[in-house]
Amino acid sequence: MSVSNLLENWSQVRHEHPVNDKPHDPYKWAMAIDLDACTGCNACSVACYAENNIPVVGKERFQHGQQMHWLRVERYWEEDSREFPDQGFQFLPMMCQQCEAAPCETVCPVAATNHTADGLNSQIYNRCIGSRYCSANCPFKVRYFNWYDYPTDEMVWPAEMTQQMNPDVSVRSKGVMEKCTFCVQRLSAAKVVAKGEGRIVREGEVQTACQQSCPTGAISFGNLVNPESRVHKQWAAQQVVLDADKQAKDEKEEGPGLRGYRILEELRAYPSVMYLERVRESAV
Amino acid sequence: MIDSGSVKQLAGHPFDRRDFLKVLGWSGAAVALSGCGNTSIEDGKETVVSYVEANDYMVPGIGVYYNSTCAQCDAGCSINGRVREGRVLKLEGNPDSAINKGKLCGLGQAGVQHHYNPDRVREPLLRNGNKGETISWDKAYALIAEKLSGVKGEEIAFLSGGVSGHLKALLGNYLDSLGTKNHFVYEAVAPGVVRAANVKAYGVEMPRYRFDKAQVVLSFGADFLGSWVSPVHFSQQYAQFRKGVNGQRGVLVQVESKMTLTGANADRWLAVKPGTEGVLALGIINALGIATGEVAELVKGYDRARVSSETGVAPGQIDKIAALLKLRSPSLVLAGSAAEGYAHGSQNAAAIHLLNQVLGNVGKTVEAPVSVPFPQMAPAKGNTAALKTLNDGLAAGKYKVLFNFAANPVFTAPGAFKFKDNLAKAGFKVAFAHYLDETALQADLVLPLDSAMEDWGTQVPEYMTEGAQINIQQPLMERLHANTRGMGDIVLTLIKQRRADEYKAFEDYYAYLRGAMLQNKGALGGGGVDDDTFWNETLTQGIVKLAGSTGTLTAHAAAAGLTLPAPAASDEQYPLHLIPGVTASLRDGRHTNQPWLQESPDPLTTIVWDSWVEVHPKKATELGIVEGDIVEVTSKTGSVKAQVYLFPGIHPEAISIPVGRGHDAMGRYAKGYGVNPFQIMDAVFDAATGELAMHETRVNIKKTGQRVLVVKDEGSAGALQMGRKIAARVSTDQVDLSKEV
Amino acid sequence: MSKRHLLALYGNFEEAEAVVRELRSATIQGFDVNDDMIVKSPIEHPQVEAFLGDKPVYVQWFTLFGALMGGLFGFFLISGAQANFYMQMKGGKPIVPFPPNFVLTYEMFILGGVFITILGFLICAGLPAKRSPLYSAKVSVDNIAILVKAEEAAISVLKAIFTKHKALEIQEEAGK
Amino acid sequence: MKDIREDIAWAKINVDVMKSLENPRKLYWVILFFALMAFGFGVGCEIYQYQTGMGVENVNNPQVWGLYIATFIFWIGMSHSGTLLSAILHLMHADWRKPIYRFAEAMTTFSLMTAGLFVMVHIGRLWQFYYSLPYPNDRGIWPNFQSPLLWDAMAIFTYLSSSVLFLFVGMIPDLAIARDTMAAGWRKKLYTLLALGWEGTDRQWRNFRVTYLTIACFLIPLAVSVHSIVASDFAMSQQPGWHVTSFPPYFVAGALYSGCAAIITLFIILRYVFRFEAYMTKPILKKIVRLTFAIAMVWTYLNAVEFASVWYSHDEVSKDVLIQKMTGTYAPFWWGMIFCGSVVPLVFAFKRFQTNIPVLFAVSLLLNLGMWLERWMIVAPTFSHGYYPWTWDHEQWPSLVAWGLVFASFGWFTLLFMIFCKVFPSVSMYEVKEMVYHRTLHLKKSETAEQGAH
Amino acid sequence: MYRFLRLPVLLVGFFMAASSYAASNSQPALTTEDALGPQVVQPIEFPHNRHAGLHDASDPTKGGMEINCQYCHTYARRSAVAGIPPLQKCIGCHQNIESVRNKSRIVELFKYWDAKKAVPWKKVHDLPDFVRFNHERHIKRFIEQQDRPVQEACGYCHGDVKEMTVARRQKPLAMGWCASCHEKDHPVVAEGGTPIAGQAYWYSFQKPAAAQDANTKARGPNDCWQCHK
Repeated sequence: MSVSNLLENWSQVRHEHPVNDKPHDPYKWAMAIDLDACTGCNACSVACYAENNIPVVGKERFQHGQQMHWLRVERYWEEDSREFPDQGFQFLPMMCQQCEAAPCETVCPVAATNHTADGLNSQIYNRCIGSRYCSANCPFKVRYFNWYDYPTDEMVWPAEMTQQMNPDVSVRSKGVMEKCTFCVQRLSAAKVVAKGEGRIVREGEVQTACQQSCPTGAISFGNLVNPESRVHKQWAAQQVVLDADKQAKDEKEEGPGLRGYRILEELRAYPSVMYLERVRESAV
Repeated sequence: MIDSGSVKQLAGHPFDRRDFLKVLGWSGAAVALSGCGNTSIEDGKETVVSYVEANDYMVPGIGVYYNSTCAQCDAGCSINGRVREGRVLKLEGNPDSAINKGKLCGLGQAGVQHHYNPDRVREPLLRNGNKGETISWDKAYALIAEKLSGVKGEEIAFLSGGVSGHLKALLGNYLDSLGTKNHFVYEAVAPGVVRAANVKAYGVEMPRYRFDKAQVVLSFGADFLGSWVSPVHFSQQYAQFRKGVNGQRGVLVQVESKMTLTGANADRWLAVKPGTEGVLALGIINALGIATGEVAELVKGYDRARVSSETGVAPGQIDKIAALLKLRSPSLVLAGSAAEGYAHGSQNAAAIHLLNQVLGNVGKTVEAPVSVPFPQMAPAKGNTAALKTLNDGLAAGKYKVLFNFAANPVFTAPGAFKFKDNLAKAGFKVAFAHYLDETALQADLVLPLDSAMEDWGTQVPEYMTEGAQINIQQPLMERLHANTRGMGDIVLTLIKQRRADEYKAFEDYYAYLRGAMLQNKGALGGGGVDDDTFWNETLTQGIVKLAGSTGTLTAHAAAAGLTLPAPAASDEQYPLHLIPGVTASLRDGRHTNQPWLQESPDPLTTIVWDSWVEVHPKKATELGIVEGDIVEVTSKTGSVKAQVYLFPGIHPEAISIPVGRGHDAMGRYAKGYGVNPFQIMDAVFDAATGELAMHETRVNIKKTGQRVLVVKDEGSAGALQMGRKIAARVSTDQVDLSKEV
Repeated sequence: MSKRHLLALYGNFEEAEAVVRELRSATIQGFDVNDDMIVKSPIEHPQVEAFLGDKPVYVQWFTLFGALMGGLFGFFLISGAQANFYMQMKGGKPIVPFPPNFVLTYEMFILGGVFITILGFLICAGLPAKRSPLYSAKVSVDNIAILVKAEEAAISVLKAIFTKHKALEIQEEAGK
Repeated sequence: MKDIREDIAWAKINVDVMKSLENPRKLYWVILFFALMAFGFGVGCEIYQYQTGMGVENVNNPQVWGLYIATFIFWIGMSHSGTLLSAILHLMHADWRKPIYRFAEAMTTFSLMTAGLFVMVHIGRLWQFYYSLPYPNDRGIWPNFQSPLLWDAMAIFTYLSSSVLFLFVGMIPDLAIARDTMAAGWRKKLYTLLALGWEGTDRQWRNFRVTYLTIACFLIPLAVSVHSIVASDFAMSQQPGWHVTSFPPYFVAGALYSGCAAIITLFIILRYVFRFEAYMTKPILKKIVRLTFAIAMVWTYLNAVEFASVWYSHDEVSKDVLIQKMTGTYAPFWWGMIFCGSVVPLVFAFKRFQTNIPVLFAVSLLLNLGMWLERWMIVAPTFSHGYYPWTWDHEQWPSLVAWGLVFASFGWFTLLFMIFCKVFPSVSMYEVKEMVYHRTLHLKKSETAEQGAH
Repeated sequence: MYRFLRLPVLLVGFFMAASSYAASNSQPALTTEDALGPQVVQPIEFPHNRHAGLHDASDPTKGGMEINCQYCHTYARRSAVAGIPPLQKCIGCHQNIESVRNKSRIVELFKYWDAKKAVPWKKVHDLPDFVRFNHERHIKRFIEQQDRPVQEACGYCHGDVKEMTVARRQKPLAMGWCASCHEKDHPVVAEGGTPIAGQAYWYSFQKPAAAQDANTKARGPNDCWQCHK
């Protein structure tokens, strides 16, 4: 009874969710990625392919920019016209930032992408009609559209290869948008176990596929509202606040001496992924 | 017979897992196809997955994990395979392994695509003209016996990649039974020269490196984060090294002519003129000014000005590095493939080792290795010198029967070897193969192998940490194709042809393996437990950890005999060095047909599915080349055509083409993508070891006038962030790392 | 009392006006000028309304009603749907947000207005209508028609008036 | 020259217009044939796309919108001038609109229908389109009312249904004429049905007038809201180059502009095909041309304003997008748009071209091309130059299928429009009569006044 | 005036009625409530009524044996997937029940057993592939924590199986139907203060303190990702 629900809960449904006045409890999944530890080896990306049934599109479609990597490793070198990138490259694993005020959510005409109680940006494949507005409005461009029907494509999923598919993750057919889910199937499984035992998910109990594979442990993932979690400690140590478009630490004149930052923070999307700046030795 | 698996949560419970490994009702298993499969409530359309008999732990919908060993490279990472409804879904690292500690690289994870690859060989094939004819295994074995009869031992050759463990022992026995000593262990990209140089300098082939203890790492072209020796392990040490102690972050300086993944992560990346790594090492010793005696004498001539002009490194930079090395100790100096890939590679490596010794790192960050107490199981290390010997033998028509296992020399031998032509001179060629690769296509008999996810085995890694270990490889699922066989089983059958009595007790390789392990139970740490418990425990762990025997480390790098040649004169006709790029995911090209690896962008260039020629932008401007131009790269041996990628991470006097692509066989995901730089490689060898000098090939490049769009992940902004704060960087003096979590 | 219809056609507007004026002023037994006379014209003549006297038009009340109902319905449908069990939450936004709902309310306001106006028009203009017993296609060309209905007794009087004003044509309903 | 001759007989008006329902010139059939061919090609493309996936449009992951959205805006925009002529000018009592507003209103309706098709063509899972409709269902969920796309759907539905009703209501008296004149047959039955028994009684006319006026009043804010909502699809997002305050007026101006240009094109075609020279006169054409010129200048101004506002804002990212438009991948198209949209209409400033039909025809086509390019330049450059440089400018050029569907949409529109003009009177007969009548009255009055002065 | 009663008026009335109904009733009535799904033909006609039905004291050959659902469907409480009991389970009992040994379906059963072949049972309650329904959670919630009778709890979705021979779908299993239960007020804590639904979600308008109160009621989880994968 929606109208009665509306009238009953009028003041609540006028609150902004989930930032400010509705804090997360008991979960808020978040990440911290240490760019100084990231070596750009691509293990996370492959793990993501394996875990999430991501199609390999092949050369021609990759050329058309139709690749599907939910997690891409970007590399930069801004060398100001120096002859060599003599301070190395900078690698950056980029996946859905699970924004708290996600620009993609508001624009989907069929509400296929919504905010969850755990602070994730859910993408419901079977609800998607493929208007692609979410991707158009994503500042990070981390949403990937199924331009072709990959499950029926012999080059992409030959019969033998389909046996590798993860049964916990939908295989997306043509015409739907997809993106990184923070391995929500693993989160659900962990929550089911925890719920059965009447507790919340413990730190370290659940890992995302990328985090699990990362040889240098650059990716940490966990429950931001759990003070025991590494992610919580990292965010706290770096003084990065979730629902802020400017961090107080950056306002200080002498510089914070901290390296936590979020990408395109000024857009007020409140990403759930904090990056730690890559460090370079000043002595050489 | 009880053989038991290794279920994480059910350790130690013996059970019959055959049924579990069986693929169950795949068509009905719950892979969800949104919009494609079942999209509404359906009744009575699908069949439920059900068992005849089920053990307690077999619960539909819940994955079980088995421990095994990654076979994608020789590093010996332990893996943890997730199995559901009888299918292996995903490979993860085994947290109990000291080598990879629960982590796994992209190459390792792609192992499932090796297993499920649609282009695997499924039946034994016998050459009939240009076609392979399916024959039965019995026939195949009989044929081998027939071909071997009356052939002298020296007329038989066995070519293989690196092997270790019980397979190596069994194989050794088989070769023994054939009376041949011609076991050629060949790896296309292996640190052969460094091993030899290590023996000279440290007394061991491969010491244990302690990146985590070092404060400075000075690496001469060792791509330890990408493809060198044991990258997953080194990456973990690297992470600790970066974190440092009390916020004192480790500093990485990489010296090489073509940037590797490690170079891309360096605090300072120095592009030296190809082949002058040794000169720079001596220059740094000189700049350190702490050397005495004959070392000081040796480096005396290598003053700043000379070193700078020979290597192209700015004099100030040499001083800075020397100062840093002096200030922060211990450090670690490594010689890698960039240093060893020249005719004077051994000299380069010796110079670099000398620097390490001068800095006093030996014993601190270079430690004595540990080896397994069973020499017959220790890894047979592949190198390229073996291939040369084989090739010479083939050219002379010495061999009547040639076996080939886990090597693809037709693809990886330098073009100058003309290996394919020489191979044709061998009488009868047997290939044990997963795929019809280039070498298998030349064979007379192709025997299909089980994948690493179907086969039993043991493996001893070349590079071990925290004591010695024997890795167990066990099936994660039932055979995908009924007519493939494990290599161990094949060798066992073959050896039974020769020494039936000795081996008749072993029904199959599994029985052999189990017997052999149980025989040495005491030495393997299983003293005092009964056989089954020990065996189950072993399989559950996937690793047998041993104390092992520690080698002795010496520090006798010496100046004596160290002479670096004068910088090579410029070659008018072939002005550029060709540096074959070894990437972390493709290595020597044996896994190119795994689509995840093909579609993983190369970390440095972000190119996928294709080969490229890395050209420095300065050089490109000189030659009038832009990105996407197809150029013809010509060496004395041959030429290839490939697209150009302008890349600042390469010395202007060099170009680089990655190895691994350019297959003309190996199935749908490998064939026809890219070019194979091995084809144009000259046959130049390291003077001291006879190893192939991979970086010595000189080439020239010519525009062909064609241009293509480079298929890559980066956009038109390339590596620029256009003023946005995306991948940010901070220098150490602006940040306090000590307080970090 | 049965009434018969009579239709007269006029070529121009002044003649028709004169006829109407005369019919108004005359008192004819069995003919009520307000109820029994209909003027048909090929175009919308403002004068017709002028000489027929002010007749009220109610369409705008439909408009008002429709627009308000459309707006209210729109707003409550949307807000109610947003507040239902599956609150399809958008990060950083209230569950029932005003700005987007106003846009839709606005559209529904117009939609309701237009639809109900048309409905009102159909009701007020009596459309779809039964065709009147006497009709000439010339009305749709350029003639103005005056259709009267009267008792038998008045027919001849009316006919006379029509003829007097030079009716181009007079049609008569057959007697019953 | 007069807008229309006052001495034209009313009966002749009926005859001339009714003739258009019977026997147009041969060119009509030629146009119809080509329209049908184009449409058929598009149907083929759509079937292929439906079967294969949206990838055949050759758009890619960061650049998810392509020609379809651009063309969608184009068609929505084109619809606006119909409303301008039929509603705004109606309220202004500009009676020169009367001979031409009917086809303009039909253009509104059909271009909206074409635009609606592009929504279908664009979405990835057409078979699930019903998810976007707000109706109570067994899934217990609703579409997302926060999405500008849903506003779009709502606005277009409102606009389309209102326009159809407006068109129909305005046509009732003419349908009665057609009913009265047409010889017996299916068409007579059709007209009889649609005329709803209209006989031109005083009561009917009275209510008709109020209704027509009221709907005209609704249509004006509606039309403005429709295109500003389409602008919201872009302006409500936070992408650089889209998140622009001036977008709604810019879109509305662009819409009126392209609509007027289309009216000129169709004016010229109809005038020839249906021999409407006496009604669609050159003076009327001149008035539209002048109106178009004025709107062209407004549009040019708003274009400049967009640059100015970004320039003042110091928003580097938006600035980048604008600079990229002028100098990057899309530069030829952007300059083409400026040329077609701002330079070409200067021809209208010359009196001798204002009634030169071949010139006007060519110019109006160029204007439409320019306006189509404008829509493309709104959609595409942001994708290739957005916030995230890593995803800039992947190779993306519309495929044959995409072009085919765009091309086909013109066929589809022409097909509908031409069939409409053949089936229904495309010149409003009763209103032309009114126009003639009022002008005669006016003439008489001024003659009388002249005589009085003597 | 009669004209005002014509079609247009009816249309308005209909429109108003329909809209007010739709506006007040956003959870639509289900057209298929408690309608039976299609009859599925199984390889063996398994009589659920005989196994799970009520015991008939007067005639033990007729009534059921009141076997707990979970005796056979043992995976349901341990996994998201209910699965089907292994053949071993059937044989385990039936090898000792000589009286029915010669019935055709038991003969058939033993044929499978002898061939060591799994019985190809057909799925009866087959949700779409993109839906994740967790049996374990529902059993924990209703049977273990709230102590409801097993057949009642299973019956919420599976209907009155004890009355059936071969199981047949009795509930619509459509999304709106699932939601109609999830939106009901369920107690947040069981007796003894163990939280049942985990926690009061912040969006369900519960104050954190109230989550400890035995009288507090909460909705079932309503995130999209709760059930969709």
